[in-house]
This record gives sequence, C-alpha cells and structure tokens, in this order.
Amino acid sequence: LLGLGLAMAGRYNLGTPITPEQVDPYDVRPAVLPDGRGLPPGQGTVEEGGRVYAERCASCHGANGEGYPFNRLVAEPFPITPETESTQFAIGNYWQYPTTLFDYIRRAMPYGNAGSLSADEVYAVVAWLLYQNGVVDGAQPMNAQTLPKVEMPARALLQLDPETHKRFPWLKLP
Amino acid sequence: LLGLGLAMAGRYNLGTPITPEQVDPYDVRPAVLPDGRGLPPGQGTVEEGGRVYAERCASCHGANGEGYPFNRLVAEPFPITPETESTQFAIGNYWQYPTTLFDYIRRAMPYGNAGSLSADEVYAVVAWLLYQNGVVDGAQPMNAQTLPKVEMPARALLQLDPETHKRFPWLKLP
Amino acid sequence: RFFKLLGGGILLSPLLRARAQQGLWDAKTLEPLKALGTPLSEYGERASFEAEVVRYISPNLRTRTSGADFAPLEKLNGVITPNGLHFERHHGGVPQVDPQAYRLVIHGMVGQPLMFTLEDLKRFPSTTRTYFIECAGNGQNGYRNPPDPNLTATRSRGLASNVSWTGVPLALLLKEAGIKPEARWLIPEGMDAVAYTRSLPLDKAMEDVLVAYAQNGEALRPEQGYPVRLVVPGWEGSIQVKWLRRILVTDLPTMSKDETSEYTDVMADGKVFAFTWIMDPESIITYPSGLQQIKPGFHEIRGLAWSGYGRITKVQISFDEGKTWREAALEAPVERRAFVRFKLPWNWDGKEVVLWSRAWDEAGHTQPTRGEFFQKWGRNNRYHYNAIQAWRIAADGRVSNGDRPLSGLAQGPSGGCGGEVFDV
Amino acid sequence: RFFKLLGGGILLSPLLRARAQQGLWDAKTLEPLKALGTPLSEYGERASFEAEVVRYISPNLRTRTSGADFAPLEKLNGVITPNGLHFERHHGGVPQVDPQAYRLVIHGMVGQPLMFTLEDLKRFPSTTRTYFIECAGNGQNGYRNPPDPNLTATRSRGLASNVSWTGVPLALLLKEAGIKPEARWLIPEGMDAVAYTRSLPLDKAMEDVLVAYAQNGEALRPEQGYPVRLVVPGWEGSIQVKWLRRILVTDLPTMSKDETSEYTDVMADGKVFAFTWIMDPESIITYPSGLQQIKPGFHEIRGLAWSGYGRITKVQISFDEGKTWREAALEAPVERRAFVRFKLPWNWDGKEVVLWSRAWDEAGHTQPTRGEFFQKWGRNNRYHYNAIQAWRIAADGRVSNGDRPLSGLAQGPSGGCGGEVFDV
Ligand code: HEC
Ligand code: HEC
Ligand SMILES: [Ca+2]
Ligand SMILES: [Ca+2]
Ligand SMILES: [Ca+2]
Ligand SMILES: [Ca+2]
Ligand SMILES: [Ca+2]
Ligand SMILES: [Ca+2]
Ligand SMILES: [Co+2]
Ligand SMILES: [Co+2]
Repeated sequence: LLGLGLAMAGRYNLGTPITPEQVDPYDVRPAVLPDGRGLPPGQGTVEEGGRVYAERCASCHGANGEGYPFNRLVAEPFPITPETESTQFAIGNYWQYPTTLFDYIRRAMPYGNAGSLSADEVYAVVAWLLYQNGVVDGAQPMNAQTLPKVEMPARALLQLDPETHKRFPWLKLP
Repeated sequence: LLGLGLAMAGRYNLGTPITPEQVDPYDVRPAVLPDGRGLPPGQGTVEEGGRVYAERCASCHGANGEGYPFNRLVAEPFPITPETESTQFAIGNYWQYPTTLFDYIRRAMPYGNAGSLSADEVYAVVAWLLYQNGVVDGAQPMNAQTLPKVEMPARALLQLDPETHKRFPWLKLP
Repeated sequence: RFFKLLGGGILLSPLLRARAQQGLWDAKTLEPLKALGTPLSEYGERASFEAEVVRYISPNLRTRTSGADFAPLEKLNGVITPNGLHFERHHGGVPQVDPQAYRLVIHGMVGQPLMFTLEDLKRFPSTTRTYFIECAGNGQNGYRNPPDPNLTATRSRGLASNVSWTGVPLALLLKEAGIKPEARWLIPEGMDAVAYTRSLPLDKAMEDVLVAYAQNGEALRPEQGYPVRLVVPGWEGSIQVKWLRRILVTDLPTMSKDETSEYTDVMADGKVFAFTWIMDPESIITYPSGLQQIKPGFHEIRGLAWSGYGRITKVQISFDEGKTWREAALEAPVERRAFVRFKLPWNWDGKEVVLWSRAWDEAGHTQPTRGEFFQKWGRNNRYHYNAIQAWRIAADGRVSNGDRPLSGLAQGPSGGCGGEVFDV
Repeated sequence: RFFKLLGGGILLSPLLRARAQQGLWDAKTLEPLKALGTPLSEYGERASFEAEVVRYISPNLRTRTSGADFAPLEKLNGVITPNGLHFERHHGGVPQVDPQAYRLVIHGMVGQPLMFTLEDLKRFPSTTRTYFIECAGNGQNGYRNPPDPNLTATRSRGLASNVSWTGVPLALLLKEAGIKPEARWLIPEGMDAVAYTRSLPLDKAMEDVLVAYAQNGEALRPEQGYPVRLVVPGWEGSIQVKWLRRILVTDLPTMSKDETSEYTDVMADGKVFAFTWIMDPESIITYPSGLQQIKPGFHEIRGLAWSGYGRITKVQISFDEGKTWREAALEAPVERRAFVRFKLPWNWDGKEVVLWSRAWDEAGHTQPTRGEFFQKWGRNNRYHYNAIQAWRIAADGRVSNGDRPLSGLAQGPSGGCGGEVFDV
C-alpha cells in the first residue's frame, strides 16, 4: 500500500512514532518549496513592507537596502554577468526563486531575532524587497498564491551542475 | 673504520655533532649498567646510610623501610613465591640487580628532589637498604667495585620472556 | 642556579659550564628534571607552548556569528584534524544544545513520522569512517588578482578538515520511517538561530550519508554540530547540516537561503550552476608553504590531498611550473573521500624555485592550473576554487605565494570582507 | 515563554502546547533557535554537557604524580582516542617542556654523538601511523578474587589508547649518528623528575620505532610526552619513553628502575619473566558493559580489540560462556597494532545472559579464559592480564562484571591502592 519503504518500517523499532499534528508545533519554521508549499496564510503590501523594513531591517542593511554593515539587498533587476563584482550580487540580479526570499526572512531575519515577524510582516517586507529590486511593480500584495508566480531575472541563468546531472539524471530544477 | 653505521652518517646532515665531553654535563643522571658502568667514584657505609635514610627517606618509606605512605623498601631476603602478596614485593625478595638500586635512587629519590644526594650519600643509602634487606652483611662499603658484585636473591628466578627469546635469539640477561 | 640544575654533588668545572651555555642548550633544557611535574588530570589540555596553533579568523569579518575560520593546515601533521582546530563555518553562531532535550524528527512523505532522542540514534547500527569536509568557499583567496603575496597554506585551503566520524547511516532511519514512492528530496534543518536548511537528494542519503554524533572518538564539538549533524561524504560542506533537528522528506528541493543566494556558482560563460555538490580534487603543499622560511639542505615536501570523487591515486610535484612532474609518496591507509598525506624527499640547493602540487583521483579528475580554472569558472565566482597552488621559495629561503597574476583586469578579493568570509 | 519559543506571530493553541509538553520534547528542545549562538573561536572546546566524560582516576591513589588514569572506553566511539582522554601513566608527574629549549642527544656506541632540536627532528622524513599504546598494567583489576562487581569497561581495560602518531623513524636518527658494531641496546631517557629509563633492543628500533612529535594531528599532549616521545609499536606502554631527552647506545640493558622493580612478571610456576614486551591480544565489549543498563530490543554489541603481534583477524562473541561463538564484524581499515572496532547486531530478549568477547590476531594468538590465564601467570602478578572479560546482563537490564570467582583463596586487589595503580 505505502510502497517499499514501509515494508521495512519498524525494523529496529527505535524512535517514537508521532502524528503529523504532533510535528506541527515542532516545525517552527516550515521549509518553503518553490511551488509555494510551506507558505503560511496572510499577505503584505509594498507599502507595509517599507514600514517593516525601516523599523526592523534598515539598521543592518541600509536605509534603501544598499547594505551596510551587512549584506546589500537591492540590485538592478538585470541578471549578473561575469563582470559583475560579487559584492553586488543581490536579490534582483542573482536570486533565482521568489519563495527563497520568504523562507530566508522567516527562517533567519531579523538576524538574531528570527521568528519575531508575523507572516503578514514577512510577506510585506518580501513585497517591498521585490519592488525595490525592480522585480515586481508593487500592484499586488504578496501571499501564498502570488509569491511563487514572481519571475526572478536570474532564473534564466540557472542550470544544473553537469556533474550533478550525470549523477542524478532524474533531477530537474524547479 | 667505524662500521656500517658510519657509512650512512650524514645522510640527512641534520642535528649538531657534539663530543663525548660535551655530552657529559647533559648526562646529569647517567644510566648504570649491571656491570657497573655508569657508577660514579665515591662510596658509602651502612652506618652513614642509616643517617641519610632517617633524614631523607624515612618520612615516605617508614622508619625501617616498612613503607608508608609510599613503597615498602624492606623484605625478607628470600625470593618471592606465587603466594607472596604483591604489596610485599621489595628489594630483598624481588629486585634482581644491585646496580638498579643505585640507579633508581640517583635517578628518582628523594622523590621530587632527585639529584640532591651526593654520590657518597647514594652509595651509603644503597648499602643500608641492602643490609636491611639481609642481602649483604654490611662489612664492606658500597662503591663502583663492590656494588655490581652483590648477588640479589631474586636473580635466580629471572628468565627471559619466551616470546622475547623467540624474537631476539641473541638476547641474554646480564 | 644552573649548577644546581646539573644536580647533586657533582661539581661542574667552569669549562663545562661555559660549554653548556655556548648555545648547545641552556638552563631551561634541564629544568624539567628538577621537580615533580603536574598530576594526573581528568581531561587533558594541550601544552601552553602550542597556544599559537589556532584557527585563522580574518580580521575583516563584520560578524563572527556568520562567517568562517580556517584550520591551520601547515601546523598540523598526518591526516586527522584535531577537534579543536577543525575549520568552522556557520550562519547564526554555534548553538549550545542540551543533549537531553535534543530531538530529531523525520516527517513528510513517510509512512510513519518518527522522533528520535540522541539515545535512540546511538542504539542503531553505527558506522565510523574518516571523511574530509570542505567548505565550498575553500580556496576563495585564489580569486584575487593579483594574488595575495602573504597567502599561507591555511588561508589558501584551510576551510577543509578531516575527521573520523561515527554515526548511524541515514538510510536506516529513513527505512525505519518508511519512504513513500513519490519522495525524491530531503530537507534537513539545523537548530541554529537561522534554522539552516539545504536540499539533499534521497538517492545520496540512501547511499552513504551519516547522521553523526561523534568526531575523532568523542562527542561532536559544538562548532561541528553537537550533538548531531549530517556527514555527506565528498560533497560540499554547506550541505552537511549541523545541529540537525528535522528532516522533511518531500518531492522538490527547497532552493534554500544559502544554497541559492550563496553556494551557487557563476561560470565564465555567464551561466549560474545550481547544486555543484561534489568537491573536485585538491592538494596543498603544507611544507614548505607561504610565510615559512627554509634553509638549504634536506627537506621533506609535505602536503594534503583529497577529492570528493573518491580515492586519491596520485599526487605530483613540479619544480618548473608544470613542465615536468615528480610523483610524491602517498601515506597509507589511503581512504576514499578523506585527506591523504603526500611526501617527497628533496634537497634544496638554495636557488629560487616554484613548487606546484596536483592531485589525481580514481575518477581520473585532476586539478587545473589557474589559467585552466578560469576558462571554466567565472572570475567573479566565490566557490569551488581548486586550481594548483604555487609556492615560491626565494634565495633567502622565504616562501610566498607563487601564483602568477591573471591576464586581464586587476580584481579585488572576491566576496566581501577580504574574500575570507564569502558575501557579508 | 514557551509560546515565544515557537516563534513569531503564530499563535499556539492550548492543545498544541499541551502536546508539546506531554513528553515529546520541552521548551529546551526549541531554545537554540531563539538567539544567535557563540561566535567563531580560535581553538574549540568540547560541549559543557560532556563534562562527565573524563579519565578515571582511582580514589585510592596516594599520589597523582606517580600513577595512572584510564581512558573512558565505554564513552568513546570508533577507534581514535581523543587527545584529552588518552590514558596517562607517569612516575614523576607531567613535566612542562619548553619546545625551544628541548634537545635530544644520541651518544654512546656511535660514530658521531648528535644533538637534535625539535626543528631538526621535524625536518627528517616523517611517518604517520595509528598504533595503540597499552600499559602493561592494563587489566590489573582482573587479578582480584572474587571479581569486582562494580567493574566498568574503563576500569577493566582503559589503560590503553589508540592514536595517529607522527614522527621520525628512530632508525634514521641512529643511522645519522652511525651505530658501532658492538652496540645492541638503547637506553632512552625521559626528562621527567625521575629521568625515567628503559632498555630497548637496537633491532626493534631499526624496525619500526618512532620518535614521535605529534598525536592525532597536533603536537603531543604533555601527558603523552610533549614535545617528543618514543612510540614502540605493539610493545608495552612503559617502554615507550616520554619527554625523550637522551638515547644511550650501548651493549647491555640497564635493568632500569621500572623495568625490574615493576614491569617484571611473576608466573604461576614461580619464575619471574623479564622483558615481556609484546602485548598479547585483547578485546573488551564497551557496549553493553559494566554499570550500564539496557532495555529489551535491538542493540549493536560494540567493542575494541587489538594485539601487539599485528593485525586482528577475528573477534568472537559468546552468549553461553564459551560453548558457542559468533563472529563479530571488524570495521575497516583494520590496521596492524591498532585498535579495531568490532560489532555484532543483537536483539536482547530480556533474559539474563553473559557476554564474552575474544580477539584473534594474525600470529594465531587469542585471549585465554580466566582459568587458562592463571595456569600461566601468577595470581600475584600485576601485569599483562588479557583474559576474556565477561559482562552479565541481568533481567532488569543492568550490566555487571560477569567474571566467575577463581577457585582457591580469596585475594585482594593485586598491587596497592585498589589494584589501580600498581605498586605504590
Ligand atoms: C542585526 C542585523 C540584521 C538585521 C536587523 C537584519 N538583518 Fe538581514 N542579514 C544580516 C546578516 C548578518 C546577514 C547575512 C547572513 C549570512 O550570510 O549568514 C543578512 C542577510 C539577509 C539577506 C540575504 C542577503 C543575501 O543576498 O545573502 C536578506 C534577504 C535579509 N538579510 C533580509 C533582512 C530583512 C528583511 C530584515 C528585517 C526584517 C533583516 N534582514 C534584518 C543582518 C541583519
Ligand atoms: C617525598 C616522598 C619520598 C621520599 C622523601 C623518598 N621516596 Fe622513595 N619513593 C617514593 C615514591 C612515591 C616511590 C614510588 C615511585 C614510583 O613507583 O614511580 C618511591 C620509590 C622508591 C623505591 C622503589 C621501591 C620499589 O620497590 O618500587 C626506592 C628504592 C626508594 N623509593 C628509595 C628511596 C630512598 C633511598 C629515599 C631517600 C634517599 C627515598 N626513597 C625518599 C617517595 C619518596
Ligand atoms: Ca576545493
Ligand atoms: Ca550569507
Ligand atoms: Ca549574498
Ligand atoms: Ca593487555
Ligand atoms: Ca613504582
Ligand atoms: Ca615496587
Ligand atoms: Co556549490
Ligand atoms: Co612486562
């Protein structure tokens, strides 16, 4: 019924079986997949995002995301070239998946205080960052439906490493 | 001229060549061999040894070498048997070479203050310990000539480990 | 006082005394014989005289909770990296995890989600194997142009270490939970402040990935993931998730924070490569190496080599920038995906010379020259640098970076903070 | 506070909260995710939670400067003994030796006496090899009768450790000095307070003895002879002179303080054996072992085996006190004169059982039972005990010493101080 794996289950009889519901409160920062799985309910606009950014992010990433003392977050919305200085790599020119942005911020930001933003706040600052990077026009709020559909300019550059392709012929990039 | 070894000498040209005279001050506690090589000039009697012992040794090995808090030094002059309690093993019943006694004391005693006895004092306390263990009658002082000739009762028990004999057929116990 | 050192009764002639002080040795040489040493101790520490053997932390870092430090390769011997000197790389500092409170959850596309305590994990069949772990950013200083004249072996290749790991094969845990047929990927997650995640194909997990709890015999060190981490043999370090708390079994990679915004490679033709997992062959001469100084005469050239593709089969040394090569000896046991120590006896005649080393692995791969490397990889890439490292020995014996400048424009260190901590 | 741990915005239902606290995990489990961890550090230390993993020091010792402590075998993994937990044995405390002032002198029956600095030694061709070092007194608790019910694997066989040693082959140094034809023996001397010496046949030195300066990659630890010691593969630990300062090349053994007054063996027939150098095969089950407690179900029986005669070829486990045997798996690489990890998967049915292990080496030697051992060795001997160690698992899972009392008289611990430090 459940395939090969289950035939082997219980072989050592070690570990505690738990239900998916029991996992939920443990899964404090769910992984977001490129198709949007893992994104929570809620949403946020560019405008709200600007406020969140100024209050919670600007001290580390600069008033406009230009990046001091920590990473630059804003770049032109043209993908990088072999001439781009690597310190200039940022969301607009290098990031390949919009969902990564939500996942990154919920998982890790504000640095040292991750988990302190609500889902709406994360969506909002994601919207603001995508807008600042020229990736979206800011017309629609970001949420579990809209975010995965955003097209990142650098996605066009992305290919699977050829050695990895040899080793895992089934593997396709999302 | 000097054999095989010398043919190879200087192969790597590392290390500083020194003369035997330069080694002397470095050789602060020369190894004593069973034939007496390594023993210094000087000598000592049982009587002198008793005074040295009382002053420098008794606090650790007991007034008469009975051993508290540290090792027992005096035993009956009969070699041990498989029934002797191992805490009773001592000079008279277990030690196999008289030269070891001089070497041990010059090298390591008084514990934590080795090197503080003169050669005469070491010979004297060796004489006293051999006498207390009933190994010598105390008639002659101990020195580089007399000490190596003392016969230790346990020497008769000593044999080369058979595996060692197999591995090094040339090896004979002194 | 010097007299006393020479001990009891034996009076030293002034001549002997003079000799002893004429540079053969001094009073300190004999001092340890004078008094009892330190007593038995429950846990040993290294000698105070070794205090300068430490990991290199770049002075340019803007934070020490997201960054890396380097194993001091040229100060180490053999192939085992001591636990206190294993390179570090983390993105939210080193969490201090209570092993009693520790849990590992496997969930998602499994027949039965499971939770394991540390004790549970230790009860499974165990495996101990020696594997290198290398940061994908190792060699980053090689992207500089002109090359850094003050480079050391540590700063050239010290984001790699080699350890005897003990753990349970991840395959056993996955089978215990039962994998659903549609599953293709694992998303392991750490319990550091940034809940670090990566995407790992199920196939690799079933092959040789370890859920490790010990390192060179003792519990993992906090910096290496205490109490539990992944060991993913031969693959880039950043996928070997530390402080492992959770594995989501699923059908898509997550394209996680660091695997896309950071460990994604820029190629010379402008493409960007995802999932460059296997670490290419690598070698570094640790002696003589940058900032050391040698004298004419005999030297054993020593170095380390490794490859994510498997066993190192050969290491070659060149004294003429690649025109001719001599083969170094590899010290047994030569294990797969582990450091191997190579050695070549050599007499230095005191003339300026440049040393190169290059490793070959059982898959037939070898290291490129700098020129060859940059035909493939972007000059602005930050990872997977494995070009041959050259050391120049000047006539005065001083050793420095022997890499030649690249043609084309001058280029600052790749990545921020002096190129020694990636992108912050 | 627990709510906050679960982080930002997501409000927990009381139900979830209850579940989280129902024993699956507690607030501590999630705590590391809350805040940045500790920063990069120059030299790593182990987790504070591991503080109880320490060497065993007998409370009966009258001094801690002449005695021994034990590696905590049942708390270690794989085969490498971490440097901080290598067993100790010394006779005058651990000297603190300044490596700048350090000198090694080779003199006596040589063509040219030589003095080496530490730097000189490191310039010679080097060898790195993994070897066990075992104290001749290891197993001393086995001489007790009746057996100690509270014995642990540590106290049974923890005077042994296994390390990757790096050094220069002693043969190279001797050849450099040039050995005279009449030479047969070396008298190596330490620079501890008792200037410890032993007699070592030249033949062995020319074969495989190392003058070692590194241990598991880093400098020797003070307790293991910093900066330089002898490593004499397969032979009793007491001959592997630490803090090596001098080697006298000569034609007679010295019959030194400890080789005669101490490491000289009493046999059952009343003879006394000199120079019992090669360590007999040995094995110890570390899990399950004394004072542990196990639950019914799956267990991997784990242990260590080694032999001074060479490679371990086989380790057998018996569940019926030697009537039948099962063969354990040996984990690769199986090196000569080094620890090997053995394992056997096992389901414990909850019934009382006694486990035995016995190792076989490539010379065909194996371990005796207790009965066999005492047919050869004296009951009052103190060294070279290598009889099979039995562990009894009671129905409640508690593990204790499963050795049977010897026939004949009751006998206190052999040696003073509870039998755990030889003869003081
Ligand atoms: C206290 C300092 C601090 C604050 C406040 C902070 N960040 Fe960061 N941020 C960092 C650091 C440090 C990094 C780099 C982390 C790493 O590389 O491991 C980072 C990285 C990032 C990155 C990835 C950049 C890249 O291209 O690699 C994003 C996106 C980001 N932060 C967004 C935010 C947002 C949004 C906020 C506010 C909600 C925020 N940060 C608040 C310090 C901070
Ligand atoms: C401060 C304590 C102390 C003093 C003082 C001392 N000893 Fe000792 N002695 C010891 C200890 C401890 C040992 C055991 C050393 C070991 O086993 O490593 C020992 C061992 C010995 C032994 C070897 C015993 C055996 O059978 O193994 C002899 C012989 C000896 N001492 C003689 C002397 C003499 C002679 C003196 C005085 C000149 C002396 N000791 C002073 C503490 C002391
Ligand atoms: Ca590399
Ligand atoms: Ca980063
Ligand atoms: Ca970045
Ligand atoms: Ca033994
Ligand atoms: Ca002793
Ligand atoms: Ca004794
Ligand atoms: Co990569
Ligand atoms: Co012996």
